[in-house]
Formats: sequence, structure tokens, C-alpha cells
Amino acid sequence: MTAPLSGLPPSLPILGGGIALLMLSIAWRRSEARAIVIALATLFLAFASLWSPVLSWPGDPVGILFVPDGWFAYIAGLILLSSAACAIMAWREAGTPADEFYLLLLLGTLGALVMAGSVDMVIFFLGLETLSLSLLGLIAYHRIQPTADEAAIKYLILAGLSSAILLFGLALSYAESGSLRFAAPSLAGPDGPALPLAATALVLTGLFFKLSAVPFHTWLPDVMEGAPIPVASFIAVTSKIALFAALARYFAGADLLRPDAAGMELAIIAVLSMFGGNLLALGQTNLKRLLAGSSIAHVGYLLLALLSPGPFGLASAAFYLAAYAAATSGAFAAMRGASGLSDIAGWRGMFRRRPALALAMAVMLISLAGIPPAIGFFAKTYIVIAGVSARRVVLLVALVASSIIGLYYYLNVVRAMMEPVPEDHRAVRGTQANTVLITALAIVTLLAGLFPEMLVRQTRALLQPLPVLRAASLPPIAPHDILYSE
Amino acid sequence: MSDLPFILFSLVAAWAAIMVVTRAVAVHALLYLVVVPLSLAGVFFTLGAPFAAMLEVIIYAGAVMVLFVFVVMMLNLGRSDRDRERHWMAPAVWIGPALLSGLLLIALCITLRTIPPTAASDAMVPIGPQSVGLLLYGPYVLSVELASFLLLAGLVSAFHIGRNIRGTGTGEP
Amino acid sequence: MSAASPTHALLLATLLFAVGMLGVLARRNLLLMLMSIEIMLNAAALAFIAAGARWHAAQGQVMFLMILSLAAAEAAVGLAIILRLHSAGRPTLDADTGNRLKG
Amino acid sequence: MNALLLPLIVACPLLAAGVLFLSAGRMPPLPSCVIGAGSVGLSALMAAVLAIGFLRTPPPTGALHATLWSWMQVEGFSARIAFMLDPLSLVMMLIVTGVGFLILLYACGYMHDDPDIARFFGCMTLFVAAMLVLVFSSDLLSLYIGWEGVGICSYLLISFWHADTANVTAARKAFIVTRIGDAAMLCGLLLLATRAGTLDVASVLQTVTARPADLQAAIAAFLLLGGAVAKSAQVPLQTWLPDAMAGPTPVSALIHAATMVTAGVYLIARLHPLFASLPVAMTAVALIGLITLLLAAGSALVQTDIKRILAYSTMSQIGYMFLALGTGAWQAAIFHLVTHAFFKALLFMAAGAIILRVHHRQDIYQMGGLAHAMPGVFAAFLAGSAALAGLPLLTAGFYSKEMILQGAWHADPMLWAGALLGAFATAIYIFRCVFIVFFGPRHTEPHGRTGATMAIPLVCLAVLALTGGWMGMPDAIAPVHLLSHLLSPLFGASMPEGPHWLLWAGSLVPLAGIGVAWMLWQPRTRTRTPPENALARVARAGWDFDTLYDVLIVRPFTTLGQLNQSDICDRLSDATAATARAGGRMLGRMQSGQVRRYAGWIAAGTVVALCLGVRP
Repeated sequence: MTAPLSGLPPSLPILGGGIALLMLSIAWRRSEARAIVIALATLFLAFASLWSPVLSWPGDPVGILFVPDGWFAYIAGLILLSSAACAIMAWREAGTPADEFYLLLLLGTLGALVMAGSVDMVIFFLGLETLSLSLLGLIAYHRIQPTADEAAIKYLILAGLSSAILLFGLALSYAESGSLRFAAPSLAGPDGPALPLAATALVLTGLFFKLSAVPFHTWLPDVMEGAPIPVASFIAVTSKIALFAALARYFAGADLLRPDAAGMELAIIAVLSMFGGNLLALGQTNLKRLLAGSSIAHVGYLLLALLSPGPFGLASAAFYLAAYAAATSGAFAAMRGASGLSDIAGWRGMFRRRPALALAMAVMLISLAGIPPAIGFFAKTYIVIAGVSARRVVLLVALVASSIIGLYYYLNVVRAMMEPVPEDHRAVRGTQANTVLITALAIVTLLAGLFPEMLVRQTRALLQPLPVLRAASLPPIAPHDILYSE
Repeated sequence: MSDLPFILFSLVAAWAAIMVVTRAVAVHALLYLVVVPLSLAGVFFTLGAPFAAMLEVIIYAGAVMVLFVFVVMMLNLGRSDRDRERHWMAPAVWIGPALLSGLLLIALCITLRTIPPTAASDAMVPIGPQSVGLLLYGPYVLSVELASFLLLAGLVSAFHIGRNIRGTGTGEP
Repeated sequence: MSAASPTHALLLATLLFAVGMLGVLARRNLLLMLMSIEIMLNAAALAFIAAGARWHAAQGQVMFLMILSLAAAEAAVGLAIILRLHSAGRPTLDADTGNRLKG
Repeated sequence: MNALLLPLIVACPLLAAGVLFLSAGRMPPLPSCVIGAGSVGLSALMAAVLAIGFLRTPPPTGALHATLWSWMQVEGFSARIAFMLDPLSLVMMLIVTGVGFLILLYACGYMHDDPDIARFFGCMTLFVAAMLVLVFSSDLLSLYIGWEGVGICSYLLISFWHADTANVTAARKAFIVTRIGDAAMLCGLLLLATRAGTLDVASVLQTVTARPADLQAAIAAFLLLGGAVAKSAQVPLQTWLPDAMAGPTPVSALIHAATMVTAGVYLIARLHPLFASLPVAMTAVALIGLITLLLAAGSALVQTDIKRILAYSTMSQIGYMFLALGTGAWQAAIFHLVTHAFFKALLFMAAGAIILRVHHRQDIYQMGGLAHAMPGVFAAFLAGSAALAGLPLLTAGFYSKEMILQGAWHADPMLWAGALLGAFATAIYIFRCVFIVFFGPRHTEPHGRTGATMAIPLVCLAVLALTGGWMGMPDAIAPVHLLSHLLSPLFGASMPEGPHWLLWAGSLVPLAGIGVAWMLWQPRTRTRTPPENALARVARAGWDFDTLYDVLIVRPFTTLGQLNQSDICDRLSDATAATARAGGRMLGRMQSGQVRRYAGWIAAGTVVALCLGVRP
């Protein structure tokens, strides 16, 4: 048996080290500048380490809790970059003292990373809860914002409830199979399909709560509205990417096309999320809530990709995650650039007041709406191709119909920005770092939309051996092996 | 005869849990809440997990519950709170939740009834601290590391949130 | 079959779980909701111990430990938030009134 | 090197269009002219270099390829912008850049005093770029982009003088009518693409020829034909072209005579294996061509507006090309396309020169006796008319028309007879125009003189209109088959020639037509007033297709609209919107802000999922 930590990707120790360093720095003397430098350096170092050769997974099936495969590397890259975007957005926004903000951000990122690569219930659960607890601190970070506490307590209660349900599901799964492997239990167990299905249903509740799929989405708009902008971005992007990665791992190897309750539940929730998210965003006057609705809808689209096995399913989901991350982070960065202006009415006339900012925002919204030439169009096309090749007709119809609803509210914001400047507008400003971030994200969103081939090749290459399937096909840890092999 | 402790502890735990969710006075509920982990520790013991039983008593009934007690004391709840609580617990309020919880209970019980006993011998095999430790510091050492980060995240969050309570606290409109 | 079988323990866990959920859904006091969640977490912990006993493996207890640490951390953060809410304008800890985030 | 020139030829006018549009109309006339004409001139130069290189050392595969941009490439589907230079697009490229340059040069003089000259050149260069994209595309996606691009430019340029509502109406008409065809064509392209699983022209054609033609292929072919018919102003979607003469004359010369309207011919030639495999489609193409050429020639006989005469003449000549396509004489169609581009551009520009000097009058009955006042323009117009009429031996039009007549004879002597009748009418109507405009008493005193920038293109095109036909002669005269040889790798060997008397008939008919025209409209006859009988009125109105469409389509539609004033159809979309909004409100109500409710939703979702799982 290899040493238990040998297969660990270097990005995790790097993040741990960064957290320790940041704590030391706080203990010595507080400084927001130093904190953000340490945080960004840690994130980028961890990002760079994704290319290290250690990442080649040793392939020892016994005692493997963590699989640093191509899927992990891809997801980890997205997580680290979107966390870095959150950190940049938080600069001079985090509140006082700001240091812990970056500390919590790093902790949350660590949790997300762990979740993306874990194939064991224990590890997955720890990652999930590390993310969750860090988020709690981040949501309630602003003492001035009166809604922060309310958002935090809502998140606490509901996350606690969903965690308990998830844990109970995991326990049932363990009771049924005797394995802590984080994977959808096989229905062909000795006890019949009822218990595995019940366990799956409970686990899915926990996952869908964090992913905010309808009907487990109710917390998201409230929490995102109450949270600071960088945190809202963290919830909408980083945490969702990690959760989706875990969901994909959970179902890797399970045939989702079989007509049983798990596939059925996923399909129903996908349709509900597409329509629910878009309809919810339709009537919003608050940009944060609008983006919350939009992110719920995007979860629905991602589920369609997950439900379309075949050569495109997971690859299109991976591509979509990147597109979603770029555009949503960009939209939040643009909000940050406008002094955190979240009221849509406040964005009127932005094309005249701040043309560059308005243009960037328009690019992000167009990408989210799936209009060419932004990357979102291609991402959605890719998912549609995946869905068509798997013949998920109902889901495709739902995707198209709900996307049309989506067009309205995204373009509504663009329209507001094109209106004449209202008389009572107030000046908006952001930070230079944030401007750089917006510019970079806008360029990525446009360029990747014009030349998506490169990213497509990347996603296909990473997922080529379908390591997710491989992870699930590992033999479960036999109950006695570990105990008595020492 | 050997089943008696299990049944006893189970009944106590269930009773205490029901009492917790139905008490109007927070302190009473809290005291019943202490009973839940204590009786559960007994259940753990009968299930052959003495190590878990000890931890349940020490950490749960000891540390976590003390935290609750501390907060309840700080909140300084009085008679008006109890009356309001009674008012909130009108019978109509319980219909929906009871329906949902009941359905959940029935569905899970039906499911669990399908489990046959495992092939392993039905006799309880005690699993002591040693085997747990071997597992924990063997293959699961990563989880220990991660648990420390989990606690750190909780600590930092609680610390930061708690810091803002001092002083005026109600500075906002 | 002995009464102290894992299956019966799982049934007990289910009962506790349902009772905890009942508390979360029915109580309006945030503190009581938090307590109910603690009951649910305890139920999950019991389920893991029972499952571990069912397979004669120590993994259930490892998971139990992790749940324990989560419960502790969550209680700490939750109580901190409750204290802050209490001191910042919601002394009744009523979950239903005074919500500004909605719609 | 050569493959690199290909995108550069497109980039030049595109860049110029960008510069001209970005100047937002503030650019003075001279730089506008230099940028506009210069960029296309540069393209023409590069095209010439490329053509010489291509002809001297033909690429081994018969075509140059340049993939500019691969947008998406997923199994079963790929979309990219890819260019290709094969003999067909080589010929088209030379026409578009060469004739285009001459016309833009001419426009420098013609539009010199217009305040919006920068916008004019912007649209024109954009048009050239779009047209080049259209002819270079080796991919149906980019072909369609070019196709729509030229349509938009045409719309913008017809309504160039948008202060006059009539111009805007004409532009809208042109846009809507061609749009009908475009929609059909898009469906056809997509149908083809789904059949082949790709948008690449070569692969699409390969799949088409690999399988026997079935109903789906026939539907696709007819949909594409719809697009071609609308773009090339053929019956029954021809009504827009005469009205499109509302645009400036250089626009009429470039877009509505030399290049864009021939895009339909190009499309069918490009996809000829598809049509060749479907006899029904071929017959339809030939018949459409024949009917158009006869109807348009009849209309041209009685027009009074010089530009409308030329517009109907254009329809008629493109009818010849369709006839050639329909009879499988692909080379003949392209040959006629080339010579037509020369002489029709020449005729339009000469007409423009006249119009400019007679105070923007376009009625031929108000001109008269201009031969002495503007001998140069007269010579140019005469050369163009002779070529159009197909005066034997001397002119380009004779050779290309002869080839079409040969093809028609081989297909069906009846088609040949019809085409010959058309040739007779052609000679009559164009020389009617010549005799009325340049001979007899003068009704309007011309002023000014035709400047060098306008004269040079006239001279160049006059020479081309006379000599351009020598690249393909019947064997009876001289065995020269330059164009046919160039195109033969694409279209296969050209057809054998028919009996000699065909050639005699083709030569004598135009002469007879000119004779008839002289008898009717020589200066001393009394028919020098517009004919006013019922038939003439109907023919002048383009056989009243407009009225027909008005009665058949527009009126029922407006009546339906009036009946539907309360918007029954709108109810549907209103209801959809209302449903969506109600759904949004419902979900908004779900966001009550109360944690317990939220927890309730979560619990409910879980319980439902559980019950779904436990039920069996």
C-alpha cells in the first residue's frame, strides 16, 4: 500500500501552505495589500502546479480517496481562476479588517478543490463543509450591510438541513453497500433497488441544494443579494463548479438513461431548473437576484449535458462551465466596477456614462444569453449537440424554450444601459485591478467565442480516457481490507 | 436480555428528541437536547462502538451543548418569549411539517424494512479506538488534515462574526 | 435477530431524523431550528455508526468523527450569527418576520 | 503565397469599407474616392496576379484552398469560413474586381458632388467584399454570409437617396422580394447540409452525386432555385429589379447588372451536380430562363425610362444564362455572364453619363439627337448595344449568345426557337433605344462634358464588350475555346456544335432586329412617341406582375390584417408572455423570504424524490 498522501496533487498542499502563511501574516501585522498578494500568489501557484507531473494519478485503487485526474485538473483550474477573480473583486471592498476575507476565500477554495477530486464520502463531505463554513463567514462579512446577517442565517439553517439530509443519504448508501466510495450506488445490490434509490434521492437533495437547482434553489437569490459582490460571485461560480464536478463524479459510471427514479429525478430537476431559474429572473429589478435566477437556469442546462452520455456529454459540460464561469464572474466584476450598483434602474444610461464598462457588461450578458459571437453561444450549441446525439428531446425543448425567456431579461439590462442618462444618476467607480479583471474576462469571453476550437480540444483532451468513468469502476474498498492490511 | 439497554436508550433518545422540538421554553428544550446525545452514546455502546460513545458524551453533550447553554443564557429569554413561543406553536402550524416528516419517515421505514441481515455474523463485534485510530491515521490521514481546515474555517468564520457583536452592535439603522 | 441489530438502529436514526426535520419545519425560533438541525446531524451520525456495525467496519466511526467536527463548527458559527442577529435588531429570533431579502 | 492573396483580396475592400464607415460621413470626396476605388483597384491587381499565377501553374487539385477561420468543429458538424479558388471563382473574381474597379472609378466622377459620397463608397466597397466572399466560399456557411451581405448592400444602395420615399419603397421591395428567396435558399442549404452532415461544398456535392437523387434532394434543389431566382430577378420573383433602378447609376451598373444579380447563376453553376442529377430541376431552370427572357424583352420594348429598359434587358439576359444552365450548357452560361458583365455595365455607365448631362432626365423621349452632342458616349453606347444585340463577329455578346443557342438546340429545338425570338426582340428594343436617344430632333440641350474618370471606364469596357467574346468562338469561325477549356475541369467537356445553319440563323436574327428597329424608329418615322395601347401598358408595367401580386398576396394579407385588428395572433404571444410573467410571479412568491418556507421546499423536494424511488 502506498503512502496515504502520495497521490495528492500539489495544489492542495500549496493552498494549505498559503492559508498558514496568511494566518501568520495576520498574526504579525494586518494589511489588506499583503493579504491579497498572498492569496493571489497562492491561487496562481496552485494553478501553475496543475501542470506538474505529480498529477499523473498513480492508479492504486486501494485506499484511494482522491483522484487527481484530468477532470480534477480542469475543474481545479476553473475553481482557482474564478477564486482569483473573486479576490481581485474584493480588493478595497472586503470590509475591515479585510485579511480574514482572503483567508476564508482560500479556505473555501481548498474545500471546493477537495470536492472536485474526491471519490470518497469522507473527503467529499469535508470539502463540502469547509466550503460551506467559509462561505458562511464570507456572507456575513460586512457588518455595515444590514442584510448580511439575514443572508448568513438563512444559509446556515438551510445548508445545515441539506447537509443533514445529504449525510443521512450517504449513511444509507454506506449501510447498503458497505463502501464509502462516493458514487451512485448500484441498483443491482443484494437488497433490491429501493434502498439505493432512497440513498441517491437524499444525496441528490444535498448536492442540488448547494447547486441551487429548483426546487432547492430558494436560498440562492436571498443569499446572493445579501452577500458582498465577490462572495456572490464565489457562490455563483466557484462553489457551483465544484458541486457540479462532484455531481458528475457521483454519477460517473451510472447509466443515467435508464428509466429509473434517479435519472428521472435528474431530468425533472433539469427542466424545473431551466424554467424556474429563467422565470425567477424575469421579474427581478435587482441585478444580483437576476444573476441568481440565471445561474439556477444554467444549472439546468448543465444537467442536460450530464444527462447526455456519449462523446460530448461531459466535454460539453466542461466547456459550458468555463463559459459560465467567465461570463458570470465578468458580470459581477462589472457590478463591482460600477460601485456595486445592483439595482437595474441604476444602470440606465450606462452606455453613455461609462461606455467601456457597459460594453463589458453587455458582452457578459450576451454570453450568458447564448448569443453569438460570445462564448456562451458556442457553449450552449455544444450542449445542444450533446443532447441531440443522446436524443434527449424533452430536455432540449425545455432548453430552447427557457433560453428564449432568458433572452428577455438579459437583453432588458442591455436595453436599460442604452437608455438616456437619468438625471439623478450618481458617479460609479471601481478599482484598477477590477478594470483589468473585467477587460481580461471580456476579451476571453469574446475570443473564446470566436475561436472555441482551442478550448474544445482542451476539454476533449482532458476527458479523453473518461477518467470519471474509470474512477467509478474502481473496486470498492472492501470493508476488511484497510482494517487488517496493516 | 442484552437487547434491553438498546431499547431503553432508543426510547429515551426518541422521547427526548420529540420533547426538544415541542418545548416552548428554550432552556427546557436545551436540557432535553443534552439528553439526546447522552442516550445516543448508550445506543452507540450497544452497537459496539465504545469510542464513538465516549466522544459523543465528551464533545457533544459536553462541549457543543455547553455552547448552546452559554448562548441561551446570553440571550436572556423571559416569560414574554415563552408566551410568544406558545403562540407560534399553534396546532395548525404543525400540519404541514408533520405531513412532510411523516411521509419521510414512512418512506424510509418501508425502504429499511427491505434490508436483510448481512452475510457477516449478526453478533456485535466491538470496534474499539485502536481500529478506528489505525484507519484514521492510515488511509484516512487526509481526512484528518482536512478536518483541521474545516475547523479552521469554522473558527475564522465564528471569530469574525463574533467580533462584530461587541460595542454598539446596533449601529445600523 | 437481536433487537440491537443495525437495522433497528437505522430505524431509530430515521425516527430522530424525521423528528429533527419536523422541528426545522415547524419552529419559528432560529435557536430552536438550530437545535433541530443538531438532532438531524445526530441521527446521521447514528446511521453511520449503525452502518459501520452492520459491516463490522470502523469507517462508520471515522465518518462519525467528521460529523462531530462539523456539528461543533456549525454550532459555533450558527450561535455567533444568532448572537449578532439578537444584538442587531431581531431580538425575538423570529425566522418569519423582519426579512428584507425576498421576492 | 497564392493562398495568402485570396483573403487579402477580400480584406482590401472590407478594410476600406471599415475606414469609410468609421469616418461617419466626414471624409471629403477625394480621399473617399481614392480609398473606395483604390482598394478595389488593389484587389483587382492582386486578382490579376493571382489569376496569372493560377493559369500558368494550375494547382494540382485544380483549386487553391484557404481556411480563414474554423469556428466550430464537432463531430457531425463543422462551421468555418473557408475560401477556394477554382476556375469558376477565378472568372467571378476577375469580373467582380475588374469590372467593379472600373465602375468605382466611374463613380468617382458620377458621385463627385454628392454630399454622402463617403457612405456611398463605404457601401460599394462593402458590397465588393461581400460579393467576393460569396464567390470564394468553399463552404455553404460563408457563401450564405456573402449572399446576405450583398443583399444588405443592395438594400442600402437602392435607398441611397433616402430623402425620396419612392427610393426607400423600392429598396424595401427589393429586400422583401429577395428575402423570400433567401429564406427558401437557407432552408435548401440546411437541407443539403443535413444530408451531407457538413457545410463544405465539395463534400455536399459528393454526397449528392454518390446517392441517387431522391425527393429530399429535389426539394433542396428547388429551394435553392428559389433563392437563385429571387437574387437574379427571374420569373416569378423578378418584380424588384426595375424598381431597384432608383439607386445611383453606378449601383445599377455594378450590383444590378454585372455582379449581384448573377449570383443566382453562380450558385446554380457552383452546385451544378445537384441540378444535373435532377431532370425536373433542369427543365424548371430552363423554362424559368426562357419565360423570363421573353417577358422581360417584351417589357423592354415599350419602356420609356432608359434605366428601366436596361433593367428589363438585364432580366432578359440573365434569363439566357438560366436557359443555358437549364440545358446543361454550363460554360455558355458563365461565358454569357462574363460578356454580359462587360456590355451591360458599359450600357449602364453610358446611360449614366447621358443622364448626368441631360439634367437627370431618364425618359428617352425627352432626349433625342444626342449623337452629335456627345459622340464619345454615343460610341460607347453603340458598342454596348451591338454587343447586347449580338451583332455577328464584331461583338462579345454574339459569341456567348451563340453558345447558349447551340446548347438550347441540343436540349430542345423549341427552347432554341424561343431563345432566337428573344434575340430578335433584344436587337429591336436596344436599337429602339439607340435610335430614339441619339437620332432625330433634340428635346433637351445637354450641358457639361463627360470627365476623364468616367470616360476611361467607358473606353475600357467598350473595348471589352467588343473583343471580350474572342475567348470562345465556334469552330466554324475559329477554334478558340479559352474559357471552355479553363472551366472544363469543373463542368466537363463542352457540347459538340450543331449544324452550320444554326450559326447563320443566330447571326442574321439580330441584324433583322436592327432592321426592324430602324424601320420603326428611324428619325423620320412617326412612331417616335410612346405606344399607348393596352398591351403596351401592361408590358410597360412588367406584365402587371405587381398588380397580380397585389391582388393575390398583398391585398388578402392586408385584409387579413384588418380583420385581425384585435390581433388574434398577438394574443398567443401575449399569452406566452403573460404565462411567463405569471410563472415568474409564482416563483417570486416562493421567495417569501422565510427560512421555514424554504426549508419546506427542500423537504418537499426530498420527500417527493424519495417517494418516486420507494414506490415500486
